[in-house]
Amino acid sequence: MISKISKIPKITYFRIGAFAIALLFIAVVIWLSSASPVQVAAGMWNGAFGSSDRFARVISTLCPLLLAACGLIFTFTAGLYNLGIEGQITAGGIAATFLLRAIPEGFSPAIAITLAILAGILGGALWGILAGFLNIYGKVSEIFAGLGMNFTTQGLALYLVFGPWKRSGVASMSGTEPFSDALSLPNFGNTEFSPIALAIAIVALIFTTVIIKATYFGLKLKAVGNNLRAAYVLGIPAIAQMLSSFAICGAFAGIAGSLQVVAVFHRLIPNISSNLGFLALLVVMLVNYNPFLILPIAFLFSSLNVGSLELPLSLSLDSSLSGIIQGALLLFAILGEGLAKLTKNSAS
Amino acid sequence: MKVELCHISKSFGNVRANHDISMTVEAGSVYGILGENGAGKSTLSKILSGFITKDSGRILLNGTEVEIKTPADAICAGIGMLHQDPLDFPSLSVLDNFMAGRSILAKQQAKQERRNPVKKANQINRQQLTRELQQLAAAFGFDLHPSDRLENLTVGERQQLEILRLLSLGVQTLILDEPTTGISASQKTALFKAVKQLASEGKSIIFVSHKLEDVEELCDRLMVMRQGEVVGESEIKGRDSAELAASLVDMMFGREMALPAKHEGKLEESEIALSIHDLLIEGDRLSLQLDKLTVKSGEIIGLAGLEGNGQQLLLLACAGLLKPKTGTIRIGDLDMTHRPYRQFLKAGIAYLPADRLQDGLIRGLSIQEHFMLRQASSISQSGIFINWSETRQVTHQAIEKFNIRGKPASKVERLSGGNQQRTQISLLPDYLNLLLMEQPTRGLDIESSLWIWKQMMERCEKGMMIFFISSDLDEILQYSDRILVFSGGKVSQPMDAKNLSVDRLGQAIGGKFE
Amino acid sequence: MDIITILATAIATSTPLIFATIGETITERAGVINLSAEGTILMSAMTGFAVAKFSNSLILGFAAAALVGAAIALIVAIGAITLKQSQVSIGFVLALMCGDLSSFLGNPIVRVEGITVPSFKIPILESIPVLGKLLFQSDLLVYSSYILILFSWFFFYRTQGGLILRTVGEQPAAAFARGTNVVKMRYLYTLLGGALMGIAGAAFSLDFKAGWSHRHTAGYGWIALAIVIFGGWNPLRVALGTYLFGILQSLASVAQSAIPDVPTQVFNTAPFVLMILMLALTSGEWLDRLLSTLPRSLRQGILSTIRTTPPASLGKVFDQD
Amino acid sequence: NSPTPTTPSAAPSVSADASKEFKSAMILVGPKNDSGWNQAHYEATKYVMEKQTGIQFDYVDKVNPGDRPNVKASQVADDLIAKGAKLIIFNSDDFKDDALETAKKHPNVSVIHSSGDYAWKEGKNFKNQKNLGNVMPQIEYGKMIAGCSAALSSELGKIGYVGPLINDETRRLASASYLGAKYCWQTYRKKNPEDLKFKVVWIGFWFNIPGQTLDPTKVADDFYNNGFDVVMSGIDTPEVSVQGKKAAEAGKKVKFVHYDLKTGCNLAPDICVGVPYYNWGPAYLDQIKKVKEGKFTGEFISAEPNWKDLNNPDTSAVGFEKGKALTPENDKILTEFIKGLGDRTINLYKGPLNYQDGTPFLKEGETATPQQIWYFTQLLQGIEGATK
Ligand SMILES: Nc1ncnc2c1ncn2[C@@H]1O[C@H](COP(=O)(O)OP(=O)(O)OP(=O)(O)O)[C@@H](O)[C@H]1O
Ligand SMILES: Nc1ncnc2c1ncn2[C@@H]1O[C@H](COP(=O)(O)OP(=O)(O)OP(=O)(O)O)[C@@H](O)[C@H]1O
Ligand SMILES: [Mg+2]
Ligand SMILES: [Mg+2]
Repeated sequence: MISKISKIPKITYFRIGAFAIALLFIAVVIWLSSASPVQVAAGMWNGAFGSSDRFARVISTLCPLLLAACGLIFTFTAGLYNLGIEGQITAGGIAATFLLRAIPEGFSPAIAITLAILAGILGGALWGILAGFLNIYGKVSEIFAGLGMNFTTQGLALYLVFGPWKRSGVASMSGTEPFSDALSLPNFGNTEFSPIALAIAIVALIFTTVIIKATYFGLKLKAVGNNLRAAYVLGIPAIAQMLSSFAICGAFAGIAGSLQVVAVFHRLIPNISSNLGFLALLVVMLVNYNPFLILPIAFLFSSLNVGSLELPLSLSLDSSLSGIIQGALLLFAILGEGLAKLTKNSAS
Repeated sequence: MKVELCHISKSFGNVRANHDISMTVEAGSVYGILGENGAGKSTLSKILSGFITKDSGRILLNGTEVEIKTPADAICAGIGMLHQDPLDFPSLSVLDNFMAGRSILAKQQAKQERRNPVKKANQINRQQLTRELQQLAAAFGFDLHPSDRLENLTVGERQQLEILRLLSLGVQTLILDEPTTGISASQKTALFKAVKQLASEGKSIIFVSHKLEDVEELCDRLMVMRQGEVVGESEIKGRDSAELAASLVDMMFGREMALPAKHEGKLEESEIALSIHDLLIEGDRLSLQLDKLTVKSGEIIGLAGLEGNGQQLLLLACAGLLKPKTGTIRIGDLDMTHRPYRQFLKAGIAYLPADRLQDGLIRGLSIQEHFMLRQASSISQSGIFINWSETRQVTHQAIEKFNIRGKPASKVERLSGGNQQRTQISLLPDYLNLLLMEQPTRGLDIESSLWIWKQMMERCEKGMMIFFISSDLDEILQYSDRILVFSGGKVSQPMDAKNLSVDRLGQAIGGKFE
Repeated sequence: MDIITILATAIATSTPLIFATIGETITERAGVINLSAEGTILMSAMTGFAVAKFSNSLILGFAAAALVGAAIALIVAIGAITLKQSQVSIGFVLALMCGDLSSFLGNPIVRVEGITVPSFKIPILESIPVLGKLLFQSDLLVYSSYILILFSWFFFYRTQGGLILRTVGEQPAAAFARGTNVVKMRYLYTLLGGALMGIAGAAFSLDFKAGWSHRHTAGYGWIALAIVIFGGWNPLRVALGTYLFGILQSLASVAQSAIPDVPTQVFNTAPFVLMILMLALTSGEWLDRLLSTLPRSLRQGILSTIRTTPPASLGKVFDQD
Repeated sequence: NSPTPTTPSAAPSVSADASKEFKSAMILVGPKNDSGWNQAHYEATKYVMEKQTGIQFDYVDKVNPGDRPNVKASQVADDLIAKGAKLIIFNSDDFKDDALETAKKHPNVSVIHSSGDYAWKEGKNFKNQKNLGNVMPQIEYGKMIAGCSAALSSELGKIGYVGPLINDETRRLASASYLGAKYCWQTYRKKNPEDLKFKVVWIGFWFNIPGQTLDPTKVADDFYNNGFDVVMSGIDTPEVSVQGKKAAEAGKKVKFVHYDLKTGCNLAPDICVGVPYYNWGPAYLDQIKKVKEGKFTGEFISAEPNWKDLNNPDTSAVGFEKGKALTPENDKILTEFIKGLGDRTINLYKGPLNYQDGTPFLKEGETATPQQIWYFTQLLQGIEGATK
């Protein structure tokens, strides 16, 4: 019996412990706002899975989240902390909107939407490459370059929504003139679930997993991320690898942005990225850059996001609780990991 | 101040850096510590200066035992150390560097003397310190300007500043860890003058070096270390220079390694395959100048010298990893000088770094993944997807052939140093024109070393050239056809290995090659 | 609107950010990036306001905010210094999580009345012709921010403690060799920076925004991080950058009637574009190439004034055994 | 999946006899306690529930992309409808697409969009959606009174106006304020309209969204510090009053006119000139009754003030609450002005009036039609500030 237990790696205990402490922390926070954790859990469950409408919404949030997370897998594998993902999503959304606005009326919607997504890819990838250039040639840390570019992109979106692309007579946060119904991705029944968007996201996830796990490209990326110098000495074109990881991440983010336009909002709104990029960063850090775990965690996070809307509805609580849960899970996971390493080192 | 170290031991994991070391330094004397790379000299010095904590042993100052746990303790006890690699703040000014750490010491001292620590710390004043620095510099004939930024100074000047700083702290014991490695001849003269002056004032100096002539010139007594242990101790005054040098070389490098079979190449008729002209390479600390070198195919060139004297610069330049300032490097008819690194790889040049996990192998990747990477970066890369079965097979073969203790899935950082080196070697491309190796057999047992050299020599028979750096003189003498000796960025004429003795080579490395 | 008034408003309203940017500068100078600024400011703004309101004491409010800031910084310090995890990850998570926490816990005190820092004109100084109006007609918090700027500059470059702080972020190993307890110093300055960031939060909710609402100060934390880089980790330059940001914001409303074609929101982004350009210009090799035609002495002068280098060990783990 | 939601048993706002109650719900763009627009709406829900038993009036607040990224008002409406709501009220101009979408998606549910014009047959954007109605009180008259009170109270003749975003509605309100101010400046204070400075700064949205709008705190500060001694709020949140209070405490002689909420003066009563406010309760109650009786037809309701008793909570859709900073003599004058507006002896929408760029809005003697008032394409001449 004892020998059996000792076979479980020590780190597992730390992970379980971290998870338990995170739950405890969340319970305390809920209790501080004089609510019952059980009610909150039930409410959120109901909020996410209580009706087909809501479940559809979980899926429709899941799609861009998956795409952004897939993109981030590439940059994290290359050892880069792409905080600019929000901006890359926005850039994709702007590019897609640009294309849909430019397309003449009466154009085949299927082709128009396809082109819009392609434009999103292009826009996001360009934005990613720009961050890469700043990082590699400008020596600006990708963290701050990304952060700065997020705000800049936000400014661009605002400029467009309030300036050249504003609705006649109106200029508001509600965005540009909505596109005609034909120009949106078909939904499943009367819900917000777009099977095509989901298909794209799943394909992206499979693509990412295959590239990272089974191709020379993915391996080279990992080599660059783990030891830039040695990878270079071994003959791997390190700069090209880094730039392409930025470009791929941007491209995925761009798809996410264009889906936000063609499948969710049907227009450009200033906050088109909707914090999904940051959320994806949390997802990817929590799964420790392992593509196989992205789907369940992204699903959990998207359920939390959607489910939390029930809190103000039925419990008069603020829906920001979902962010607290997501953050706490990751924070304690990181601290637990560190503690595990520390005890291991001091033991040896 | 009389310094006594008694039975000091220190291990890093499996490495026994210091083992049961005892020594005594009389007040007013200069005590030399000699030893090959990795002998444990710096470790001993750092223990005395509180930078690392000893595992066991005692330290006595003027006969009383002291507890030295941190650098602050050491400075309070009057011990200061000039580190081997400059340990200062390049982005700060000379004056700031001079001042840094002073208040901590003041507080510590005040605590010991039970005075108000804040008052003492506040007594430090910029003008006053500027004056003190200038006076000290003048007294030793150093030319230092308080407002200069440190990064604009030479290594020698930085050392001078550090010494002045330590002296102004009232240090009675001064440890100098290889202070002569990166400095000019005139700076060395100034340094020696200062050291002698300090000794005459009654301070004790510990002088760590590899250089025989420096030790001879400066020290009153010395000890020689090898592999963490003391292998000899000797008085210097009054001994014959040549006889002393011979015995020291003998102690430093040891002779117990069995000599493997000598290389028997027929080099006379092969054509010149590598030529270097008017090369000037600028490194961080020193620049290397090499007027002319031609190498025939199949030839093995040993680069001898103590670490940090320019060997690595030449190696990196030949590998394409460092752009020379001037000069040309040609492989056959191909002028490689300004080509990108990948072209060097294509031209059949490979580099085998000494720091395996830093420059050669990738932490977090398995042996098999390294073979996949080799596959990916080779010119004949086949397809996008990883060919698992093929690479597994290749990896298995390599593990068997190179006798690597590990599985294909073992992460390289889990391998022992020797097996990491075997992995590095096993990853070399099959066909090479020039192989550049740093410390090729460091950490390997004799049998594996022989085996590796056998492999290398077979390759040389087919025309591959080798440049290699080794701190093991026997290895250099044994396998080189010709030897270049490096000292302070200068390179000796190529010496024929056949006509060279260990003694002669040792002396050349000590700087006596003209 | 006259320039002096605009500048005066900009300077006064930049005060909370001054506390945040100087705080972050101190932390980063010690070699630690506290990326949690955004969450820290929100959380401490909320707590500071709540405590001040219910205790009816401004001092307690500010103290509570400083405490919250230091507590969040403590998590960063434990994670980054002791547990040796990525500073960026921990800071980023905290930035997001504490923001949400402030919304969630602060729900009951949204837009309720509370107390604010009373205005206070400095008797003699206020009547100095231009300067008086520019600097000395606000409140004690604003004046203490001036003192903070000057003091931190003095501390950095004129005291032993400041020298130690800089050496710890520059070359911790060398600092250690000179007797500094690097780990202790890093903890100290991370907590101090966090506390100042907390005061920044309270400065919003107890003075400049006089109250609390959801995401009331959102964005300012990220801006603070950007300004620290823009200011090259030098308190005076950082303060200048902070004021520049404030002025840009004021100009946005002026520009609305002056150049009506540019949506005013675009001005909100200007500081970031500036920051990126500044960074790219000063850290890349472009500047060298640009200036390569100038004579050497001139070039050196320009480079040393424009170029900023981060503390050499910023974000790196130090192993002190 | 089952389309009927399972409500957690102990949820507080869903009462036990939920089935008997008529359920309506409101979607608020900002926080319910913003001391402004949203609070006025939120209080209307309480008014309705007080006046009429058997009505459950739910709400969801902060439905905007800053506070709830990736949440659309139409989604929230779907949720509320799934919980049984028979009437959905969208309270912001920004929700016009969501209101229409919801009305189309749920033909059996009545939808009211407060401030839009989709139900206005004579309007420009009529959508002919039977279950979608509009409610909008004629706040322009409240704004005229507010403008007048500001002009009466301003010693320097410098009035600042913190505007939200720029559209027909906000131009209408800013212009109405200016018309009131100009009239009273000229008529009662006997001064030259040229000497009246009336400046608008738009923050970009109805309330502050950091990083996306101008910070109203700062805009208000700028006004107070630059000699504007009366500042009018046109946004949902109380920055103008909060900053005014601070400026007054610092010794500046400043006053402000609030907006939206009857109790709006409370944050800084001593310097409050007054507040034009919405009284949504009666109109909503009326509509709810119609829905219950099946008589909801999706009208465009331009709810009027009760000129006889302007502050009557049950009959007047628009009111003006006078503040402490209104002097007794100004109070008298203002009362006279209100009377004039009520009996139509004062009609400020009467030519000649020019737009800001000099093109005529109303010719000599011409009176504005409801359409002209509703679709205000520019600010009026005399107002300083961006018009587009
Ligand atoms: N911090 C450390 N961690 C692990 N091993 C170490 C550490 N410092 C030194 N060693 C090992 O201890 C041994 C002695 O090193 P030390 O630096 O004392 O040698 P040295 O005599 O100064 O050599 P050199 O002449 O190259 O400076 C070496 O094998 C070295 O690799
Ligand atoms: N890639 C490089 N770029 C710039 N300078 C270098 C590079 N590699 C080495 N140097 C510098 O050149 C000097 C001489 O290097 P050398 O060839 O003697 O290396 P080494 O003997 O292996 O020394 P080390 O102990 O630093 O590894 C060293 O001071 C080193 O800092
Ligand atoms: Mg050494
Ligand atoms: Mg070396």
